[in-house]
Amino acid sequence: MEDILFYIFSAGILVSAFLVVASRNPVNGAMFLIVAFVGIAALFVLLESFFLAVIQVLVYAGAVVVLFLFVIMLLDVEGSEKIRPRVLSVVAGSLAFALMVLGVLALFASGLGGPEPDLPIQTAAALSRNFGYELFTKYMLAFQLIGFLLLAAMVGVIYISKGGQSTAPQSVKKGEEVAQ
Amino acid sequence: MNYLPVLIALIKAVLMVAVVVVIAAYAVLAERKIAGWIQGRYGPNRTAFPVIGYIPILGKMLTRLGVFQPVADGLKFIFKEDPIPGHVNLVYYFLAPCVAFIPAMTTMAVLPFGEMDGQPLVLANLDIGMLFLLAVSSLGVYGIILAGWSANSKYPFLGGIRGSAQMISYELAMGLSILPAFLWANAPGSETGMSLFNVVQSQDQLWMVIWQPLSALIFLVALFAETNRLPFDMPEAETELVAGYNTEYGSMKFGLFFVAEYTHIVIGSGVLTVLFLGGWNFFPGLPSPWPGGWVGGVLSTLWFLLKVFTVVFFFMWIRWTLPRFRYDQVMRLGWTVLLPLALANLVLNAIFIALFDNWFV
Amino acid sequence: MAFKILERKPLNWAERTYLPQIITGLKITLWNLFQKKVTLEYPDVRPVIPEGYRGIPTLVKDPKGREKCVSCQLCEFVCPPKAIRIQPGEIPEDADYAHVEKAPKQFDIDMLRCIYCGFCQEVCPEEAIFLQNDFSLSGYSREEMVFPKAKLYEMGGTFPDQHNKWGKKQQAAEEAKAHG
Amino acid sequence: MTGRDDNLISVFIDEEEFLVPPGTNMVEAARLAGKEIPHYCYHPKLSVTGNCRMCLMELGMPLKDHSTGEPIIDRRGLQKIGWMPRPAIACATRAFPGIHIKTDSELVRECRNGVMEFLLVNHPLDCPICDQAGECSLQEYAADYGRGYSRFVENKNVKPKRTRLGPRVMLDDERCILCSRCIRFCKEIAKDDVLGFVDRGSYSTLTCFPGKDLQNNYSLNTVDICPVGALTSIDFRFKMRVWFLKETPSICAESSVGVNTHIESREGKIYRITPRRNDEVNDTWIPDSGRILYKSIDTDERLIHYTIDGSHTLVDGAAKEAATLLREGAVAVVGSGRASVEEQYLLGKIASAVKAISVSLVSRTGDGDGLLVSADRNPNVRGALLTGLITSLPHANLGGLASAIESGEVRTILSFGEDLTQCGVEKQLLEKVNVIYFGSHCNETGEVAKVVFPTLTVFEKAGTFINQQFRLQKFLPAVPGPQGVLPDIVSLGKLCSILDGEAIPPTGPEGVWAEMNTEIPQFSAIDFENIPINGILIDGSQWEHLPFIEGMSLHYDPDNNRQIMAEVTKSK
Repeated sequence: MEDILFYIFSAGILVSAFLVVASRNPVNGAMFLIVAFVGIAALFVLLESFFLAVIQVLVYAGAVVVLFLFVIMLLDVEGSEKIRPRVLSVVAGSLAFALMVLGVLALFASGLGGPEPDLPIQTAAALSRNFGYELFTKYMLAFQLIGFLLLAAMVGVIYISKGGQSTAPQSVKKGEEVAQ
Repeated sequence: MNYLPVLIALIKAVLMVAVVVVIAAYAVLAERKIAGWIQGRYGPNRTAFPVIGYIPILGKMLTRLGVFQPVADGLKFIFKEDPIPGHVNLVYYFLAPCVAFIPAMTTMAVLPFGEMDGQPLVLANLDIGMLFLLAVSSLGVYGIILAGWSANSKYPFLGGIRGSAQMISYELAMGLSILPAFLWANAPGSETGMSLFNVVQSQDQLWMVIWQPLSALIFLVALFAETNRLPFDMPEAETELVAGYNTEYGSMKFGLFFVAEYTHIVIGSGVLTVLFLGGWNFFPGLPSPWPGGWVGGVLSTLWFLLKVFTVVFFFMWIRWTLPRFRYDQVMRLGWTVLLPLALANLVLNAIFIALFDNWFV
Repeated sequence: MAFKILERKPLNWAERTYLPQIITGLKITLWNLFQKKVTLEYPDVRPVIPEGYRGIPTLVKDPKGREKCVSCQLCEFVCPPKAIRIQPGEIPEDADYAHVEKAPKQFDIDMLRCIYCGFCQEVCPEEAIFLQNDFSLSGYSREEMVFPKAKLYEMGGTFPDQHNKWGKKQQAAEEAKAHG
Repeated sequence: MTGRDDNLISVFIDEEEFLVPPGTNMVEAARLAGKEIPHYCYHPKLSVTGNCRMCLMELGMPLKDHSTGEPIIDRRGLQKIGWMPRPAIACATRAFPGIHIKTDSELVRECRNGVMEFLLVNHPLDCPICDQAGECSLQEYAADYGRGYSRFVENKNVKPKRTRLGPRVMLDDERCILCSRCIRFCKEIAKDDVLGFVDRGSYSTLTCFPGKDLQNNYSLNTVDICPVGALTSIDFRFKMRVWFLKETPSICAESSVGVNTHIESREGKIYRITPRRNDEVNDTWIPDSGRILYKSIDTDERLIHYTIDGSHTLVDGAAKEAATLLREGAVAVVGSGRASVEEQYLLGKIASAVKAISVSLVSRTGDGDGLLVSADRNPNVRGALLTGLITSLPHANLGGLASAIESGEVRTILSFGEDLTQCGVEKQLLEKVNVIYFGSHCNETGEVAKVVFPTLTVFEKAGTFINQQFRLQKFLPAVPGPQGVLPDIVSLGKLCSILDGEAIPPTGPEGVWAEMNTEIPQFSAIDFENIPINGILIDGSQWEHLPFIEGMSLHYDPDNNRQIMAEVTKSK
């Protein structure tokens, strides 16, 4: 039963993930992204990791994709439909994919990524408590690093969205000159 | 495989959906009546039901109270012509009402509404019930976004954009505002977790609203925003945006949005009651007088419902008292007032609990 | 012109939260909740029509049953929405009221156009058109709502004539004949 | 003062100096100065009697020393004005150098108030039923000088209200203020002295002389000049209040005099025709017969469909069919003296395009009355000459055309508005040929016509006529024509452009005038938009040898006219 569900959900995730990339209409892409996220949440449920499942839906499906949609709607959809994949992005995408496959293979090769022994069955409440405890002690460094990575990404986005050079005070000055 | 538990669960679910939808329908009536009374009007008082309406005094009274109005409204939604504008995106246009409706209905699965012999009366007593509730209700925003976008018309679009921005903004404050409550409920050694039932049980002596008034206030405000109720009804804003995201909808599709909105209110009031108003606990400092067995279950449920209806009334009372915020005011309130306040509240509570834990216990 | 800039009084802390004001507002609406309702349940309960109310315009006859209108067409001229249509006609020389000479052959008021401004009543030199108390008219077709002369007289009825202008005129003519 | 014309003298109206021709009536002088002197009995085209006393004003003249003849100078160094102790009537005062008048002094106002009060003593309060209301001098001046209430407590005089003075004029004696304009008009202008006052004082009454009726062809002008509602037109009586009527400048098509008129209409319906003052043509008069011409436009006889062989079509279809018929050759064109200059020009273009065998015009004659109805009853024969449609004067009989049909010389006839059966061509003859008929009403020619173009009447279209003085006068559409009927210029233009191969036919008189400016030398400087309201004299000396049949009329003397024409030629 669980296996069947796993394959159904996995197939759903793969198909919708592919459609996210392949859709010409960005809104369709975003909607398939939600489907993919919900599917992943379902996989977490199958693993009895309810906390992760719910957080997956809450954060990704509930908030992140809403922001995506928000941005898509404010953009000129007609214009963005014309964007065709460039060589650079194709190459970069393939490279990233290759890296990821390599990393996973390396993990398995090193033996670190093998199936963990079954955890003792605990109540979910204790599980989520343990989850938090581990996150803030054992994996503290990784957690902080990811945090910095996200911060860097955010700063980069702000820089790019500002157009790289023009800053607000300058444009104000320009306006003043025009006014005079 | 034994199908009986599934069947029972199904029957329970259908029953609960039916009850909540009826409550939502009468919430619509209550809204109209309260709006009327506050404005010196009568509200709906004409709709009569063929047989019952002719009973000498009772029928007349029920008619004057508008008790049959929701029936007429529902029939109207079903039988009205259903126009579909020519230039909508059909897939999302049809999808949007469902997407708005389903999460609203799903959230009720984890909401406990009573207690019987120490066991919760709830469809699914999840340990992470609160998180589930937040997760599912956060999906409701897609209904508004898709409705606004697919209608291919400017007012719904603006409504959709505003609604999505508002819901994201207040979700944060909402999530942060309930954490102190859970922090206190999860006293050292207790196994409360994120279970809504356990939260209620932890309030048997003291309601959380008395202990955590700031959290309760932030949660209340965020709840208003999340349910798009009047001081925050950015997506609809009928004075500015015609009817906001559902401008292009008619008939039962509009009805779905409508029912979803009021279901949100009812469920939201339930959550507020569970988290801060002590659920079905009698009064602060007083032990619950509910006897054992199903009588106790019914009584606790009724007591719970009474609290919920009070909160629903409060929702409506606020709606017909306060004017709508401007969009930038909504954003400023969310990001620069509620969010820092909720954060500070959380941090201070955490520090206090840590100190309390280490030094006094 | 001298003017004074009034500084807005700074809000204190409690006022800046708006909460006291909100509570005041809630008190007011709660109080209103239990007040007597002011709605008039219209078709069952009719409002009291005040003196000088401007309802539908009608034609009136004098106490002797003579139509007062002499079709001077001033109302037609003054009518802002052009709701009044008059076709003037001559009173034959052998008629009872031959001394009036002129009477409307046709007098139509399009009640769908009428805006109940009362200009016609005000301008009428013969006090032949009066706005009555009726304020709600309905019909099944546009043609039906164009009220002809007969209907206007039927609705208008008879009004006392304070001046008796034409009566005096007739009397004077008869006296002059007597003097011969 | 510079630029003073020696012919003008200076008069002082309310202490302002104005230059006027010597002998100007002071009412007119004040009008030139932009001041209104109220009056009832005075009329610029009638003799002065001065019996209404409304135009009282203060009169003064510069003083001279009787003994020396030296001007008396006052302290300001100006010549002293000797004001007459009593007011004088303006209408009987003529301008002389240095005359001073006050039109708005305290005394003058008091006089007018008094005159108004006396006039209103017996005047009935009839305005609601009075046809004059809205254009009534008494109403107007009562608003300016009336006291608002009556001090007269006795009964008003009762007089007959419905007296028929003639077939077209009704008298309401109560309203009459005894100004005598009508009497003077009949005597001086119409030369039909039938009206007079009888009885005395309050009993004075206007009446016809025993055994006579006011039935001359100008009787309705008395209604126009009556300052109050005493004389009313039986035709217009109680039909419509004047404030609803829209005035459209037009030209009377009755005869070649070209009387200037106003067509007064409301919502597409004509209610009356009134004269328009043009001191070069008709002064302020119009014959009664010209006032009823509009009655024919709204009848069942109107042609309202473009037809080919009796079946309805659109104007383009009719034009194509007509062009096919005309291209076959052997065409005779019958133009009309009732068509406008523009239509005649386009007709001429068609005639030359199809190389018409003959172009003729039908003449209409009657007796001229020496006033405003001339012997030539076609309003626009001279237009046909100017546009080159015809070169000689028209005949009443088209016998030549009839014989040409019989001999088979003519196979197609294009008739513009003329019923050929009325001028010597039998219906049976017409059936032998193809007839293309332009006309506004049904007649026998229209019945046999293969192609029929409905046309508009002079009240429904814009255009110009050239009258007996070679005066070009324009008329504008007062009411819309029947639905679907295009202006004649458009249908002729469409036909013309098919025959010529021109792409864009004219849509209105402006387009035709743009063409005529280059084609016709006399029209070279004329623009339809800017034709003055009083018309413009055209150089017609080229045709002065032709034996026009008009005799003398109000401002037209055939001999004198030749001299005027010669002057017009010289001045160009």
